[in-house]
Amino acid sequence: MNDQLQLKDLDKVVIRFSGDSGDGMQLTGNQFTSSAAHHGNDVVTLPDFPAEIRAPAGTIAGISGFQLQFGNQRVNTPGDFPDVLIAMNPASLRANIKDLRPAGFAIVDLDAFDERGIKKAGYADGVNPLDPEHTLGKKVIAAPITSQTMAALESLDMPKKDKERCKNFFTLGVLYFLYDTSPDLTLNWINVKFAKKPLVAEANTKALHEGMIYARNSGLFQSQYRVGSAKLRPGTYKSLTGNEATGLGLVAAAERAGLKLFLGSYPITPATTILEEVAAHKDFDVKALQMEDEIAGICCAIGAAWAGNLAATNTSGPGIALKGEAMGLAMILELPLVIVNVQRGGPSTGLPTKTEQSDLMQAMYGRNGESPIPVIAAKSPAHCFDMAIEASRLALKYMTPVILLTDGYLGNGAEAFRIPDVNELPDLTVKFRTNPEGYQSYARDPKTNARQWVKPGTPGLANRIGGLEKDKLTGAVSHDPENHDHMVRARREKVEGIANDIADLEIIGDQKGGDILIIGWGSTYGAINNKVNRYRAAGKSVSQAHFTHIFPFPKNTLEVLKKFKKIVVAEMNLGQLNSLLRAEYAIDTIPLTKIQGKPFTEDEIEVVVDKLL
Amino acid sequence: MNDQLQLKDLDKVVIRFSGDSGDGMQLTGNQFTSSAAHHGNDVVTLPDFPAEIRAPAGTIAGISGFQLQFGNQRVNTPGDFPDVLIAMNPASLRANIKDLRPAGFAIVDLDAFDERGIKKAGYADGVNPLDPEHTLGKKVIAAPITSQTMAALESLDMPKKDKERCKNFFTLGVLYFLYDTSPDLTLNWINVKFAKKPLVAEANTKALHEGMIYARNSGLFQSQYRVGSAKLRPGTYKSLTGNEATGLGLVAAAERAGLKLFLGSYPITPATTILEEVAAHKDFDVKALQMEDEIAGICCAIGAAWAGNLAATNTSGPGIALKGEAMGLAMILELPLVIVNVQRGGPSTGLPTKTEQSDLMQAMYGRNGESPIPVIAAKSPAHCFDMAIEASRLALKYMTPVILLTDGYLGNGAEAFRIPDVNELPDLTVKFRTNPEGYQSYARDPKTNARQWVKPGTPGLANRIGGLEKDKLTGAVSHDPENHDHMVRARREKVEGIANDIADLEIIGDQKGGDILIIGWGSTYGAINNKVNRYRAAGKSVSQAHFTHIFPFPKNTLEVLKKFKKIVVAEMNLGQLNSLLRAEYAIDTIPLTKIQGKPFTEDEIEVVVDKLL
Amino acid sequence: MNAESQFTKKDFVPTGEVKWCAGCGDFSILAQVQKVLSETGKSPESFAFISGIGCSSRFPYYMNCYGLHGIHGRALAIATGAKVANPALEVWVAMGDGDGLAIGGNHFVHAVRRNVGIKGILMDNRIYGLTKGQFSPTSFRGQKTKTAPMGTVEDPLDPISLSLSLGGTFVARTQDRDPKHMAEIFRRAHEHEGFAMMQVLQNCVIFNDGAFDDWCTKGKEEHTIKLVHGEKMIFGMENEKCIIRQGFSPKVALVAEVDANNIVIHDEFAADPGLAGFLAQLNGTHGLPMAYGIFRQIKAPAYEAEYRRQNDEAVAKKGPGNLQKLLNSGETWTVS
Amino acid sequence: MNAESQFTKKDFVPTGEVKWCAGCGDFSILAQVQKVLSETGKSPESFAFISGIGCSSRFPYYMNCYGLHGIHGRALAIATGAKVANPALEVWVAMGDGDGLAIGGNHFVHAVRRNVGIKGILMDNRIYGLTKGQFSPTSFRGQKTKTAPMGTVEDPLDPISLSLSLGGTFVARTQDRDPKHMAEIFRRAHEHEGFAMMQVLQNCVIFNDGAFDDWCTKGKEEHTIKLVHGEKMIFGMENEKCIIRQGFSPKVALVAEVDANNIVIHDEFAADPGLAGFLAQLNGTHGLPMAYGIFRQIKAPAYEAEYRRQNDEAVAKKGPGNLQKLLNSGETWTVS
Ligand SMILES: Cc1ncc(C[n+]2csc(CCOP(=O)(O)OP(=O)(O)O)c2C)c(N)n1
Ligand SMILES: Cc1ncc(C[n+]2csc(CCOP(=O)(O)OP(=O)(O)O)c2C)c(N)n1
Ligand code: SF4
Ligand code: SF4
Ligand SMILES: [Mg+2]
Ligand SMILES: [Mg+2]
Repeated sequence: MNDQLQLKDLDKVVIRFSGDSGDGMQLTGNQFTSSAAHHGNDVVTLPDFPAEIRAPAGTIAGISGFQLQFGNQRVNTPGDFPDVLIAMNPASLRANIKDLRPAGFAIVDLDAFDERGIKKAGYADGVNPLDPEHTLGKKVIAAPITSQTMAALESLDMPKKDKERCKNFFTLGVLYFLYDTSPDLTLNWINVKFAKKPLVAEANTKALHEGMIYARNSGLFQSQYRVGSAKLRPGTYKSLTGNEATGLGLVAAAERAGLKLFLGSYPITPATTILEEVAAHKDFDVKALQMEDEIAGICCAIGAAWAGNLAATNTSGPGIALKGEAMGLAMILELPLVIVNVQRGGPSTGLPTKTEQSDLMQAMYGRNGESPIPVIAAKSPAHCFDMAIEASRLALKYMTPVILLTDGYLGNGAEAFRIPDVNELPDLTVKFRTNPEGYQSYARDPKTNARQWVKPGTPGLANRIGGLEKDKLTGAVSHDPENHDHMVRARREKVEGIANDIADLEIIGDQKGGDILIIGWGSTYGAINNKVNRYRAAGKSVSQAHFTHIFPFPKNTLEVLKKFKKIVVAEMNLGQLNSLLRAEYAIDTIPLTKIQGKPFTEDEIEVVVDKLL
Repeated sequence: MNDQLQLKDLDKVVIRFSGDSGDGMQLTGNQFTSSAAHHGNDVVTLPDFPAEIRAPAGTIAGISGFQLQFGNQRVNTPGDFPDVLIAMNPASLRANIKDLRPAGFAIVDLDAFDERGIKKAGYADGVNPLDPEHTLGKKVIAAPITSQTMAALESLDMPKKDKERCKNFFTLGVLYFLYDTSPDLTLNWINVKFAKKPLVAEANTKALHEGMIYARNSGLFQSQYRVGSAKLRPGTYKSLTGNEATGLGLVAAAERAGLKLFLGSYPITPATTILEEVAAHKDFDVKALQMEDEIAGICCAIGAAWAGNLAATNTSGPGIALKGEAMGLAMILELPLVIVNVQRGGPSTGLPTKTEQSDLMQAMYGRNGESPIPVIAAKSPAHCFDMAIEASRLALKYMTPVILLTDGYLGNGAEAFRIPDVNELPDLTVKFRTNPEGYQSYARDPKTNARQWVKPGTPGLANRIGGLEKDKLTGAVSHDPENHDHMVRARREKVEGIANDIADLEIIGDQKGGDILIIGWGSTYGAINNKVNRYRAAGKSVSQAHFTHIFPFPKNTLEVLKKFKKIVVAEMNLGQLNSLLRAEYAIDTIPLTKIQGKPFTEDEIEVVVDKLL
Repeated sequence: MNAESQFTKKDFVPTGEVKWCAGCGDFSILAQVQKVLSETGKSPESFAFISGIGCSSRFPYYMNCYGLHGIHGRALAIATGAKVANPALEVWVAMGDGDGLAIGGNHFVHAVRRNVGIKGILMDNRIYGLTKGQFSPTSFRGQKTKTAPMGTVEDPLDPISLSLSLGGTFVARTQDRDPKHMAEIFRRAHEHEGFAMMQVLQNCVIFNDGAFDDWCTKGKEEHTIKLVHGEKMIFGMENEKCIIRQGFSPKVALVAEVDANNIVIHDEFAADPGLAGFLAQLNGTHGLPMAYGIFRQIKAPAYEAEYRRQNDEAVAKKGPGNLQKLLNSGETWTVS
Repeated sequence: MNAESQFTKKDFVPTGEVKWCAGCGDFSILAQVQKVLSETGKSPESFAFISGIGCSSRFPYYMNCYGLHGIHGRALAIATGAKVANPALEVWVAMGDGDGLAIGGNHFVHAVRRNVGIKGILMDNRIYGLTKGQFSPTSFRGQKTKTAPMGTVEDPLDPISLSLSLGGTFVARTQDRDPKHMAEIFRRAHEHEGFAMMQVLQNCVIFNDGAFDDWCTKGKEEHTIKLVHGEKMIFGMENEKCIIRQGFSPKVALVAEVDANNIVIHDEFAADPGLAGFLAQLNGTHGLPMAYGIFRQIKAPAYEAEYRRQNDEAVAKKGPGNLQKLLNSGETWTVS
C-alpha cells in the first residue's frame, strides 16, 4: 500500500470506457458494474455501440463505449458527463474528451498513441493528441497499459496477440484499486469463464493484479477514492438490462397467467435482445419465433393470441411502422397482445444505435381508422420488468393489444433489479369461456367492457371473427351504420375505461402544487428526477410527474396539472406528449425538447427551468 | 301530353336508384346525371356499392345504389334523404324506405314483388311489402316496369332475358318525363354504345320512349316537375368522380411540371379507380405500375422520384398503414412524392365500401420518429383535381412527400367539373440541378428550405443518400448528436414554412366573427355548407371555415378561431382535427362526430348547433 | 378418413348466407371441403380456418368451424402462429392468387419452406375478384384489365414450381369443376403433416370467366393429364398421348409412336426432387398439358413439431421452467 | 465490355472509409464490381446502386456512382421504379440474404418474375450481419444463434432454385474468394437485359466465419464444380469426378467408370428450363457438389422495355398526349 495516496470519499462517480470494438470495453464495464454493485453501490450503466459492426480499428467510427455511474445513493442514470474517461486509443480520446468533466481525468493507453494510431483517429499530421490544446486542458493520465500488461505476462507461454488482449483486465485492476473495490467477483468470473483455458485465466488474473499494483505504485495517481454503499431497499438484487427485464417480465407474466408465452419477432436494433432473452427459456415452453419480417412477427402473434397463448411481438420504430395494419386487426379482433417498441433515433432508419422518444405519436395513431390501443412506458431498465407484466395484465384483462414503449437507453442500459418473490407478482389468471350457453362473441363484460376469450377447439363455441366491422353482440359482419358508430365508440370507451384501473399520477415534490411541474415519460425519469432533487435541495418549488400510463392518462391528471403555475414537458422528441396533453386538456404547457440520441443532462433542464423560476 | 298533369317548379330533387347489382342502377343514375347537367342543373352524385361483388340476387346484401341531387343552384351534396326512391325489387324497398322523405314517393317495379322476391328480401311469410305498415305510410307508386318493358318490346326478336335488361331504360324514361328532361343525350349514348348491336340499341331506345309515355298516360303520376337551370360559373363542364379528378390532376400536374408521371400502386377499394384512370393515359407516357403490394407501390414511386419523375402512390387506410416505413424514407430523403389516401371506413378492414375521415391522425403521425409530411384534403369530387395539382406543387417545390386525403364519398361521388384552360393551371416547372460546382446534396434553398433535385445520370453530381441521419450540408451519414437535432428541426421547419405559401383560412359567413364557427375538412364541406347557408338565411350567426390545408395550418388560423364565441369541429371520426387544433392552439372546441359511413345530414348538425345558439 | 364419422356435411355448414356470385367456382370448393372434413370423424370445432382478404378469403365465414378472417396477404403468418401455439388444431388457410401470391407472397414462400403444418388452398382465379378485376400474379401475359389496358407485361407465377423450389412437402393442383378430384386432394392434405400446397383452378364468372375452360370443360382431355402415382403418364381423349422426356424437359408424344418404357411414370413419393421439378412444367403452356394431381408428397418434420421437440428436450434437460429459480439465477447480491 | 475504357477502377472509388470488418468478404465483391464497371466504358454516373439495410447494403456508399441506401428489404421495389422511370440508368442492387430473402422475399420473387432490368447481387453470408448474428433464410438447419439456441428448425432457401422457378432469365452463383470468377459473372450481368440474379457466397468473419469453407478454401475442388457452357460437367482435384443423370436428378460418378456420353453437358442458353432446374440441385447438399457459374441465361424482354413499347404504341396510335384535349374529352356541356 502506497501510503502517499490520499483516501477521498465520493458520493458518486461516472466512468466512461472507450475503445475499439475489439478492446472488450463492454466486458470491462460490466465487470466493474457487478463489483461496484456487490460493494453496495447503486449502479446504472449504458453501453454505446458503434453503428457499424466493426468499423476499421482505431477509427472514430469503430469506437465502442460503456458508461456507468455508481454512488452511495440512487444514481438514477448512467450520468451526464464522465468523471473518469478510459480511452484505449487516440480515437477514443478524441471523440470523448469534450464530455469529460473539467474536474475529472482521463486514463489513456499511451502505447496506442503511436503515429499510426494518431493518424487513424483523424488528427492532422504531427499533432500530439495529448497536448493540452487537444485535451482541452483537461487532465490526462497517460499509462503504458499495453506494454505494462505485456511485461506482466512475460513469463507466460502465450502468443503476443493473446497477451495484448489482457490489457482490459489490467485497466480494470487500475480502477478496482482507484475505487477501493474488491476484485474478487471478477477473479471468480475469470475462473469460471476460462475454466477450460487455464492459461488465459492465469493471464487475465495476473493482468488484473498487476493493474492494481501499477495504480498504487506508478505515482500517476494521487488519490484513492471510496464510494460508500447505498441505502437500497433490502432484498436480493441482480443487474439487468431493460431488454433482459422486458423478456423476463413477459416470461413471468405468462407464468402468472397460467398461459404459454408466444413471441413473434424479427431482429432489429435495439430490440433484438428481447427476442434472444425469451428464446433462451425453452424450458418454460415459450415459443419465440424469428419470422421472415415484422409483419409476420406480429401476425403469428395474433394467431397465437387467438389460439390462447399470451402473445407478444417486439421491435423498434421502423418495425412498428410495418406492423400498423396488423395492430389494427388485433385491436378490432379484441385479442390480447403485447407490442413492445424499443425506440431508437428516427425518422426512417435514422440513428439506429441511439435512443429517442419519438415514436409516441406513432404508438397512438399509427393505424388506419379509429384504432385505440393503450400505451404505457417504462421509466428505467428494471422497471421494464414491471411494465411488461403491466402490459400483459391490461391486455389479458381488457382483451386488447397494448403498446409498451421502452427505448435504446433503457433496453441496453442496466441497473440493479430487486428480485421479487414470484408470489407477490400480480395474479393474471385467465378464464377462458367454455360454456356454450348464450355465448355471443362480442358481448362485453359490464365492468371491463372486455369480450370473452374462447380457445379454438373448445366444443360448442365455434365462431368466426375478422377485420370487418362486426355486430355489437354476435360479432357477425355488420354493415349497419349505427352499429358501426356504436362499435367505434365502444372500442374507445373500453380503452379509456382503463383509467379506472391504473395508479394515479404521482407528484414527486409539492403535493399541494407549486411553481413548476416537470412532466416526463419513459427513460428520462432518472435525468429529470436527479435535477428535480437538486432544485428541491436548493429550496426551489420544482416538482416532477412522470407518466407510465399515457393512453389513457391517469384519472387525476388534470387535477395535478392545475396545481402548478407552470408546466414543462420534457421529451426526447419535438413535443409529442406535450401535444397529447394539450389536445386532451386544452392547457398551455412549455415543451422542453432534445433530439440528440441521449437523455437530458441536468444543465439542459436548467437552461429552460431557471428562466421560469 | 296529358293535360291533367300539373307542372310544378322545384329548387332541387334527390333521387335514389336501388336495385340488384345486375339491374344497371349505376348506369341509370349516370345517364340521368348527364341529362340533368345538360339541362343546366347542378348535380352531385354518389354510388353505394355492395360490400360483396355480387351477393345473391334479390337479397339486401346484393343491393347496388346510386343517389343524386340536382337543383337550380349549387347543391353541394348528393342529398341527405331521397325525395324519390326507385326500388327495382323488394329488398331495395325494404332497405331504403326508411330514408325516403315523408313528402317523397317511391317507384317500385311491381313485377319483382312476387313471392320469391319478397322472401329473398327477408320479409316474413305472407307479408305484403307494399302495405302501409311496411312502407311506413310513405307513398309508393307500384308500376309493372318489367312487364311494361316486355310488352313494349314484344315485336323485337330478342331473347327474353335481353328484353328484361331494358327495364332500366324504361325507368329512365319515366324519370325523364317526370322531371321534364330531354332524353336526347341518352338516346345518343345508346346509339354510340350499341353501334355494333343495332337490335339492342333499338330495344333500349324503345324502352326509354315507352317509359316516357307510360309516365304520362298511366295515371300513376299527378304532377310533372321542372327544376330550373343553375347559375354556374360560365364555362364548359363535365361530370367527374373524385377519383377520376385525382387521376387527371396528377396527369395535369406532370404536364405542367414538364415531368413524366409515375404512379406506384396496389388495388384497394375505394382507391383503385385512380390507378385505372392514370393507367388509361399511356399516350402521356405515364407509368402506372400495379405492384405486388402497397409497400412495393410506394417504394417504386420513391425510386421513380429519385430518378426524376413526378411520382405518386395511391391507396386507402390499410395501405397507408403498410406504407408508413417507406413514407418516412421519402421524408428523410427529401424527395417529392404525392401520397393519396382515399379514406374508407376503419379501423382494420372496417367498412371498405363506406366513407370516413378517420385516417387524419395516421397521415400526421403514422411513421416512426419525427417525420413531418404536409397533409392536405379535397372538399368535393371536382376539387380533387385542384388538390392533386396542389399536392404536386408542394411536393416539387419543397422536395417533400405530401399526403392528399380524399375519401370514398369523394372518390366515387361525381359533380360538375369546370374544364380549365390548361395554361391557367399553376406552372410547376422544375429545375433539376445540373451544375456540379459547389453542390452539396442537403444544402437548402434559403426561401423554401428545399434541397435540390439531381437526376441520377447527371455528370459530375454523383451522390449517395439514404435513410440514416445525414450531415446537414453534405448529406453524408452523420451520427453527430447536434447535427441530428438540427436536422430533425430543419425538416419540421421546412414543412411548417409551407404555411407562408398557402391561402388563408377563409370564413364563410361573418367575416368579423360571430356566435358559432363550424369547422370541417374534406368531404363534409358540402353538407356543412348547406346547413350553414340555411342558418344564415334564417338570420343566425353561424359561419363556416373549411380546412383544405391541415399540416401546416394556414397562418391566420388562430386569428379566425379567436373571432368566434363557440367553435364546433365536425368530422366523420372521433375528433381528429379537433385534437390537432387543440394541441396547436390550446383552445377549447366542441367536437361533432359521426362514424356511420356517410357525411352529416343537416339534422345531425342541427342537433348540436341549435343547443349552442 | 373415418368411415363411420359421426358428422355429416351439414355439421360443417354454418347458418348465414354464402355471398359469392352465382356460378362462382368457390362454391364447389367449399362444398368439397365441407364434405371431406365431415368424413374425417373430427368435430367441426377441431378445425381452424384462417384467411386474408378477397372473395376466396370469405371462406372461414362459410365453415362451421373456428374462423379468423384476417388482413390481406397475412393468413399464412397468422396461421403459423395459431398452429405453433396449438398444434392440436387442424389449420386450414384459404387464399386467393392475389392474397397468397402478390401481397402475401413472402409468407407463402416461408410457410412452404418451413413446412408448417397448414393445409393451404390457393383459390386461383388468375384475377383480383373482390376489387373488381385487376390482373394478379397468375394472370397470363397480355391479359387486359383496367390497370393494364394494353395487357400485362408480366409472366405469370407458377405456384407449383415455386412451392417445389422451396422444398414443398405436399404440392398439388386440382380444379373447381372436378369435385371428386378436389375431394381426393383435400383428403390427402388432411392426412399430410407439413405444409400442403393445393392450387385449385377456380373460375371467376364475373371478372375472368372461362380462364380455365381449356383445361376444365368439354375437350379438356386433350390438354390435361392426371398425375397418378405409379402410373404411366398417358392422356388424351382416347389415351393416345403420353409424356416422355426430351433432354431435361417433358415432351408430348403419341403412345403409338414411342417405346412404352420411355413413358414417364409418376412417383408422388420420390425422395429426390427431380421428377416433381420436371413435371411442374406441365402447366398448360409451351404445348404441354395441364397436370392435375399431387406432384410430390414427402415425409418431413413439420415446423411446429420440431419446435415442440426442442422445447421438450429443454424441459427434459433443465426440468420444467421455474420462475423463481430463473429470477434468482445469475450474479446476485443482497442488501439488508 | 470496352477494351479501351477511359475509366479506371479508381474512378469508381469514392472518398470516405469503407466500414466493413477487416476480412469481410464484402470487400472483395466491391473490388470486383468496381473493376468490372470501370472496364465497361460507361461513366460512374451512369450507374445507380440501390440497397436496403444490412452490412451488404452499405454497398452504394462505397461506389462513386449514384446511390440510394433504402430501407430493409425494399431495394428491388425501389430499383424497379428507378429503372422504369429511367431505363437508361444501369441499376444495380446489393442485398443481403436477410434483406433480399427474408423481409424482401416478396420483392425478390416479383422482380425476378417480371424480369426487371436490374443486376441483383445477393451477398449471401447465411447470417444477419448488421444485427449481430441471427439466422437467416439461407442458414442451414440446425445452425445455432441466440435466436435459435438449440439450432434452427427450418430448411434453408436456395435462391438459385427459387429464381429458376420464377423463370429467372439470368441465374448465377459465385463466391467472394474467387475474384476472377466473380468478375466474369458481373461482366455477364452487365450485358444482360433483364433481371440478373447473382448469388455470391460471402464470408462473414464475425458471425458466420467459415460457413463456405468447404466450397471456397483448400480442397474445395472436391466439392465444387464450375458450370462452363458447352462443356462436360467434370470436377475433382484430378478431374476424376463428373455429373451424370440418375432418374430426374444429378448424381456424382467417376469419370473412369461412366460412358463419356452420359456426362451432363452444360448449356447456359437452353431454351427449355429443364436443365437449369436439374442443375440447381448442385448446391452442396445431399452429397452433390456446389456449382458455380451461370445456371441459365435466356433472352427475354425486360419489363421496362415492354412497358416502354406499350407507351410508344399508345403514342403512335393516339398521338402524344394533349392535356387540353384530354380534359375536354367525354360528355361535356357549356354554361354561359
Ligand atoms: C392491405 C390491403 N391491400 C389491398 C386490399 C384490397 N384487396 C382486397 S382483396 C384483394 C385481392 C383479391 O384478389 P385475390 O386475392 O386473388 O382473391 P379473389 O377475390 O380473387 O378470390 C385486394 C387487392 C386490402 N383489403 N388490403
Ligand atoms: C424494418 C426493419 N427491420 C429490421 C431491421 C434490422 N436489420 C437491419 S439489417 C438486418 C439483416 C441483416 O442481414 P442481411 O440482410 O443478411 O445483411 P448482412 O448484414 O448479413 O450483410 C436487419 C434484420 C431494419 N433495419 N429495418
Ligand atoms: S367476383 Fe369472381 S371470385 Fe368473386 S365471388 Fe364473384 S365470381 Fe367468385
Ligand atoms: S458483420 Fe460480417 S458481414 Fe458484416 S461487415 Fe462484419 S464480417 Fe462483414
Ligand atoms: Mg383471385
Ligand atoms: Mg447476411
